Amino acid sequence: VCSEDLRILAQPRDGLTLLEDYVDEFEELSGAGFEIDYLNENDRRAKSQADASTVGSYDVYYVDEANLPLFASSGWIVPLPGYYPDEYDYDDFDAGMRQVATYDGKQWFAPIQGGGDLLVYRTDILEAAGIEPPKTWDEYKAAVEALNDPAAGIYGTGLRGQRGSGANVWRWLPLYALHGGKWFESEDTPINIEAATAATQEYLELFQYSAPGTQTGSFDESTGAFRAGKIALLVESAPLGGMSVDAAQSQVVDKVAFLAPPAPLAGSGYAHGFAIAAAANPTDEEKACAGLFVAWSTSKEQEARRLEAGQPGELTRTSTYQSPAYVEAFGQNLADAMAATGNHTQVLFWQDPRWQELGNNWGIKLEELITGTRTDVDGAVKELDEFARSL
Amino acid sequence: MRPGTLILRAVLILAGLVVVIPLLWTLLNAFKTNADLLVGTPKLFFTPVWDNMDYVLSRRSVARALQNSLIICSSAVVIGAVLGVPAAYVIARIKNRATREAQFFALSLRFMPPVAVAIPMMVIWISLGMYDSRIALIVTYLTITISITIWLSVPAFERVPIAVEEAARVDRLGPYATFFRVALPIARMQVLSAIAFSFILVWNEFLLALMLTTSKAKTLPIVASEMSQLGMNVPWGILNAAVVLLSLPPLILLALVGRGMNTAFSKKSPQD
Amino acid sequence: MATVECRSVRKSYGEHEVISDFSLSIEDHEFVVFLGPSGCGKSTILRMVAGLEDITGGDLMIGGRRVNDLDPGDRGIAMVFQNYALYPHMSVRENITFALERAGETKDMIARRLAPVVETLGLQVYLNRKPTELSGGQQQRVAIARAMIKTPEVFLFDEPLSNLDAKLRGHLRVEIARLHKELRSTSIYVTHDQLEAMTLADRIVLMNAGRIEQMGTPEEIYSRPATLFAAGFIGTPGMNFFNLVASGGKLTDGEISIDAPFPLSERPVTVGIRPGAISLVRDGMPGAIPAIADRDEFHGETRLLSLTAGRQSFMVAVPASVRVAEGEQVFVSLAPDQLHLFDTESGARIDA
Amino acid sequence: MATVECRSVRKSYGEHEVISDFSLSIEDHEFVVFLGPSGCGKSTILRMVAGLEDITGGDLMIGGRRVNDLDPGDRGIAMVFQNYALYPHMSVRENITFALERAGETKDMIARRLAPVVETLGLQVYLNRKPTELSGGQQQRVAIARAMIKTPEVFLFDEPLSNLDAKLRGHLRVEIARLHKELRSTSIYVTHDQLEAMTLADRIVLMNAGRIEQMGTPEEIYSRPATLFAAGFIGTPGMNFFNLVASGGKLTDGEISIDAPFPLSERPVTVGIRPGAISLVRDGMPGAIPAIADRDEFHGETRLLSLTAGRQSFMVAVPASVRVAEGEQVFVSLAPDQLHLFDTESGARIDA
Amino acid sequence: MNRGRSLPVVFLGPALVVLIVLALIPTIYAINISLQNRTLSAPDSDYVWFANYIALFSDARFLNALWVSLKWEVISVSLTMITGIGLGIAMFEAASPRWRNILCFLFIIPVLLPRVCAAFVWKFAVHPLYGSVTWPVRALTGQTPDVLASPNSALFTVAFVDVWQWGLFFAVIVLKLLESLPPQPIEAARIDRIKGWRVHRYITLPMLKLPLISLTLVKAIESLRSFDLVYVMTRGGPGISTETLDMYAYSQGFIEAGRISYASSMAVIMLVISILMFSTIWKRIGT
Ligand SMILES: Nc1ncnc2c1ncn2[C@@H]1O[C@H](COP(=O)(O)OP(=O)(O)OP(=O)(O)O)[C@@H](O)[C@H]1O
Ligand SMILES: Nc1ncnc2c1ncn2[C@@H]1O[C@H](COP(=O)(O)OP(=O)(O)OP(=O)(O)O)[C@@H](O)[C@H]1O
Ligand SMILES: [Mg+2]
Ligand SMILES: [Mg+2]
Repeated sequence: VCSEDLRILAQPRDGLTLLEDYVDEFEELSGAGFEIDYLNENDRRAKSQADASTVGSYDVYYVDEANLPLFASSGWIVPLPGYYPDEYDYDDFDAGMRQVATYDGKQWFAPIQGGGDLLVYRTDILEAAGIEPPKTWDEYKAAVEALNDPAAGIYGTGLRGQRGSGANVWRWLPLYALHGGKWFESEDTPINIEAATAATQEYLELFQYSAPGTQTGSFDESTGAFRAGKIALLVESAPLGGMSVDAAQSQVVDKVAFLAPPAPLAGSGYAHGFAIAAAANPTDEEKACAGLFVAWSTSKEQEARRLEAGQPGELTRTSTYQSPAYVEAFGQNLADAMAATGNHTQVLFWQDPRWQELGNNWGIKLEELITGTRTDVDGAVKELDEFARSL
Repeated sequence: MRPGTLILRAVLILAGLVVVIPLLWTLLNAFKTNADLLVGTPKLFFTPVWDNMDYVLSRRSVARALQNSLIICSSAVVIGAVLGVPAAYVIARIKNRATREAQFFALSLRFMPPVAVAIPMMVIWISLGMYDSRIALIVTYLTITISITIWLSVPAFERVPIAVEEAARVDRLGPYATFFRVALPIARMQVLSAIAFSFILVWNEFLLALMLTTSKAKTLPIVASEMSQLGMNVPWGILNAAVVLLSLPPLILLALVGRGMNTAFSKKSPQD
Repeated sequence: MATVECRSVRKSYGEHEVISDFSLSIEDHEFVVFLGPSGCGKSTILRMVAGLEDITGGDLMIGGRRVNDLDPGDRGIAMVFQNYALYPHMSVRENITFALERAGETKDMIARRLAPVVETLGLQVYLNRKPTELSGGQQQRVAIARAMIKTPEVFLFDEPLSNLDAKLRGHLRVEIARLHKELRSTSIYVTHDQLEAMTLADRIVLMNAGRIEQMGTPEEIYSRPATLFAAGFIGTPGMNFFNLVASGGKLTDGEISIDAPFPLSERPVTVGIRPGAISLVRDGMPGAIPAIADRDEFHGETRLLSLTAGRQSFMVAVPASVRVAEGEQVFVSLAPDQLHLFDTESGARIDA
Repeated sequence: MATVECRSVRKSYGEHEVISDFSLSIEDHEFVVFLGPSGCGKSTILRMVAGLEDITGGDLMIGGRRVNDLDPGDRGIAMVFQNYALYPHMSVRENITFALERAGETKDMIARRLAPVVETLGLQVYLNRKPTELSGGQQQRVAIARAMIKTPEVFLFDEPLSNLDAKLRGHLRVEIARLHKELRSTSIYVTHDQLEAMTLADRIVLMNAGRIEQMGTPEEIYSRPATLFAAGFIGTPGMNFFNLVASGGKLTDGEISIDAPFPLSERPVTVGIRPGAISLVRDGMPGAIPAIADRDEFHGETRLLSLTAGRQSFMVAVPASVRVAEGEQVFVSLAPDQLHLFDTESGARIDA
Repeated sequence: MNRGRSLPVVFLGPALVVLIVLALIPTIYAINISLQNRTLSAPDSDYVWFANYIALFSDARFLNALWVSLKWEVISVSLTMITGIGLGIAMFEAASPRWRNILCFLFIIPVLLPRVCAAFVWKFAVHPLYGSVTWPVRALTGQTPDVLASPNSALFTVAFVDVWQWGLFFAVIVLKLLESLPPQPIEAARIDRIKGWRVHRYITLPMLKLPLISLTLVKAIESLRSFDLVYVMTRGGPGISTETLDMYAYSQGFIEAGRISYASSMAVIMLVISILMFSTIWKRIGT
């Protein structure tokens, strides 16, 4: 199928490192090898944008929920159907992720990683305080407040403060949705001002109980704090689940349990995956080759290998979550939670090329509010509204 | 000893520690697991693991990037020196308006924000069909190496006594031979450190390398970017290992030209 | 043949003319010293001869050939610089042989020529040292060796001893004289130290403000200075000057009066006399001039008295054994044949 | 009271002892000159007196007070440095008044003290210039002005004239002498130029290798040098030395032989005689020594002949009018009363 | 006299030609882009002439970045110079030659580290939960200080790392400068009853005025490229309180919006301001 080695621009992941070990397998399958260049998330985004808009030197791009609309609408990538071999069973991917990979009614990438949110909590702390694992948002808030005990080095929760559509805004999105917020319901109402205000206030209130470092931190800081045993409970992206039961990464392995996000909070769906580049694959044949790579690299076999290698954060297929191997590796509790959380997952951000600009803009304001550089929530929301209108 | 001296010594020791401790700490951290790293009380004693180093060293990209970095930086530095050192000599020896302007022009190249240069350079190299080639990066880096070499070598040549060059002329040396046989050898230590400094600047260059390479010509700082993230995590252990790896070449360079580096910025001439 | 000839040589830096119309002819084997106060243009001329400085106008001939446009290396000269200008990155040996190597001499040849030079200057033990590891005097000898080995037709020295201390200066002065006696190369030597000039020169070219003030053997210049400037510049301690008026066979300022050595028309003259040509005499000697002693300086063999007679102050050299108290009155007499007369206005010497 | 007294002062740099057991007492108003070859420790002692160098052992008293541990600024001294050490970034006026300003003197006071100093040294027109815009001599005067304005009890000079040319050096030497006569401050002056030492000093301290070789007035040292070293060091041109053996009222080396000035036991002696104490005589004079002329140097008033007699080479100062051809044979006689005898081994003077 | 007249041209010519070509082309290109409305996502663009520049001056983030850049220049340059001069003098006064060598060697190391590395080293060191620098505070007070979270301390923390790299390096240079001074004026000052730090205040530093000014100039130029440091440590945050001009231009051009024309116009403004500022200073110290 392939005549030349494929070049892929990606973000470093254990799963991809593992994938590289099987380059021979792909070569046998397709007739060509592949080579992956890695950059960290921000550099990858900057680089892939610049590359796609100019040289087009990569056959496969790593795209994520945030830049899918931009890549798709700019014609930098091509939709999967037609180039994604049927035998790889696209529909087996987690429903939430598939939803994220959809733009303008088409499927654009095969997820490598993604999911919704999990409620992760410390069994020992909750037990000691006699608090039941929260099922609802109100219970959750009460638990956070009750368990916050800085003097003992335990903080109620962990949030993300760092600016960015994928950072602080990401954790704020479920609250916005909770208060009924939507993006661009019509031309005149780009955002729901009341919902945004309420969500922001609630987010800021919760931040009182958030561990230090998270005010300017993101996923890494809050989950790090949790894994270091500083946090009682939090709602975070699903990969935290697997990480927190990995002894190499966590100090609280035996003291954690998992639940779906407390109702009626929605999980903030996200997904990263491989998409076929348009510029570097002008012919159908080349597109087919790239498509084969996308499919092969996200296949069930690869998932099984990842699972075996203990990489729970990079599983994307429902069949995997339900497999006995998964339960054996991570316990029934996490398997159940993962299965349950899919129903909560939604696309909460604005699926549009301008989302990043909008999200980042809001991220800055949100960060200013969190760090106390500014205090006027109303003003900030109004500015967001104005900015959204200007887009 | 006067109390003032004691205080000054304390300050100096403190400053020395501020250099040493973070570096040793980083070295130490390169051998810790994340679990040993992410603890409230920093651990001095732990079971060292080679995993981080192994991860860094076993990456295919690291070996290639190391090779690229070495080739690209040394080429840019060598060409920059070949062009810049003679130019600095002329600027140092012939004092007129033109050379003064040339000197300032060389300095002013440092004003160009890399953000502004990146896109044009990208387009130029694409249209020349040389995008993602070592040559493209070498040529781009020439602005940095030439201008820094000129800037720091001018004082080195100014310190060569004119009389020695005149003696050389009396010894039948033409201007070229005077430069190569007399001026350059006399100023060599300081010129070397100027060149070393330009090496360090390009060795650490990030933005242009990010924009002008994809894989073939990728340099080490780009690989460091790769290692500053793994999944959704910052892999601190690996990152520390990468810092150690990336810092080694400049430190080796320091050890090699340390003496010259010391004198590069002093004003003493070799004949004082 | 290694004569050096300057024919109306001129030098300007931009607008500023430093040397104007300088003519001088130096014979083969001659040792010429350029002497003059700082800034008078000595180095400039030397550097023009060497080819280190462009010649603005006129002709420079070396060995009868016009060399105005020749490179320094092609003029058959060797130069010893004021601060040695050794190559700091080369060993003493390399410093000395560098020019020969450049000229493509064989190793053998170089070794053969190096030996006597090193021997003459006593540099054997230093051959492998770097210049920074030598004392000033040793460095100077290396500089001379470097010039010597080229067996140049013309040797140029630009104040080669001025950076050394008095003792060493005296020592190397003798050495340079000896060397010239051996090698007999035409030499031009620039200095502002008159003792160097007098002891070394076959001929002194006394310069002032870019012009030649007087030219001649040391004795000529010392005993018959052509101008007031020359008279004042040469001799330590310096010549005494009296501004007097010639009238009726006498030279007088109203208070003191001396016999004119030869008939003079009535006009202001400056009379010069060296401190050694004045002697203390007993009161009553005819022509004795009364003077008050201000101060005396012990110089070893002699003692230098500062005296005041009327409006004139002057110095007298007396044997060290003579003691004069401060404020004491003494009588002096001037040796009439040792009077130098100059026209006060033009400064020119007046002869009988 | 501003006497200076060193009591067994010692100074070591690490292991290396530079000054050992140096004792000297300087009276009020005295002008003492430290004279000695380079590296003998002159500067070191001066700097210990100034407080710029720690004292390793012994006591230093200024005005009767032990000052070993006093800061330089508190010792009531002022110092003039070899290369002036002016503050290059300050104008001449600021250079001179800086110390007073920092000491918190009023503007008025400073102006009043500045005026006479500036007047004395003739610095009025330069007050607003920077040091780099002055000639060496002018800079030196500023350095002296800076010291003077502090009206110190002790003036220290470290080779203040050595960077100047001969003419200027002579001029400033006189000026310093005049100044000392006016101010009468106790002064210590370091130099290796014997002319400076002889003309300025009330008392010369002749040093060698960290010890005092001889101490006395210039005349004493010149006419009765206590050691071989002192004899050789003082006097230009230097003393001639003959290594002879005393035997039977004669001093001889087998080829030449002179009468001993006083009876001596048989032993090797070194005879010193100054070039001026040797005279050319006609052949046949009793005691005349035949010698061959090697070379002569014209020195103005005199001419210095290098002669060789048997194994001995020596210099003779003759009047400039005497001409001797190279290689000519001459006869010399030594003035017996001007012979200096030294024990060849110990170098100590032998007196009758 | 005739041999080698060509040297100035042969030596200076190629370097200048290469530099001019390499500098001019991107600059002209950048100016050209800045007059258009190019974005990365749209292939077409039109000339909008000065619209980008006009827009800049009503862009609060740009004005903020301008202000932050100015603050950054002042803080980083002055702290670097103070540290450099202070430690330089301290070494001069209180360290033996042996110690001077050791300290000089140490003080040069930080500037050799890639800025990204230096940033990571310190970012981790001041981490509120795991940092080694913050640990004593944690251990003693139980507080978890997050210096990168507050606008003021964030800028100063980044500046600290900058000073760690450059200030220590400058200390070495200042020491070398001090050592190259003639000792006599300092001794003369001691005799003039000037003691301690006043010697430096009144004598040595004024004597070193010119080299110190040119050091300041060099630092000011290097401070313009604070991008890597800010990028790693704060990404311009918290809020936009450490977002310098080049950081903002990079975000606009590549991270957030891909508005390369807009970013280019910012870069052009930076270029113009710095050339104007530095050439006046350069002319000033040249005379
Ligand atoms: N490059 C130059 N530009 C302008 N004027 C110069 C230059 N070089 C020398 N001069 C001037 O030419 C004159 C003669 O200088 P020169 O160096 O020949 O003097 P000198 O007699 O050697 O003095 P010294 O004894 O101080 O060395 C001086 O007035 C000097 O100012
Ligand atoms: N800082 C030092 N460390 C070690 N030895 C020193 C130091 N300073 C001076 N000396 C030694 O002390 C001795 C005396 O030095 P000093 O400077 O007093 O000599 P000097 O008589 O002033 O000579 P000169 O006439 O050359 O100035 C010399 O042998 C010198 O090498
Ligand atoms: Mg000269
Ligand atoms: Mg001395």
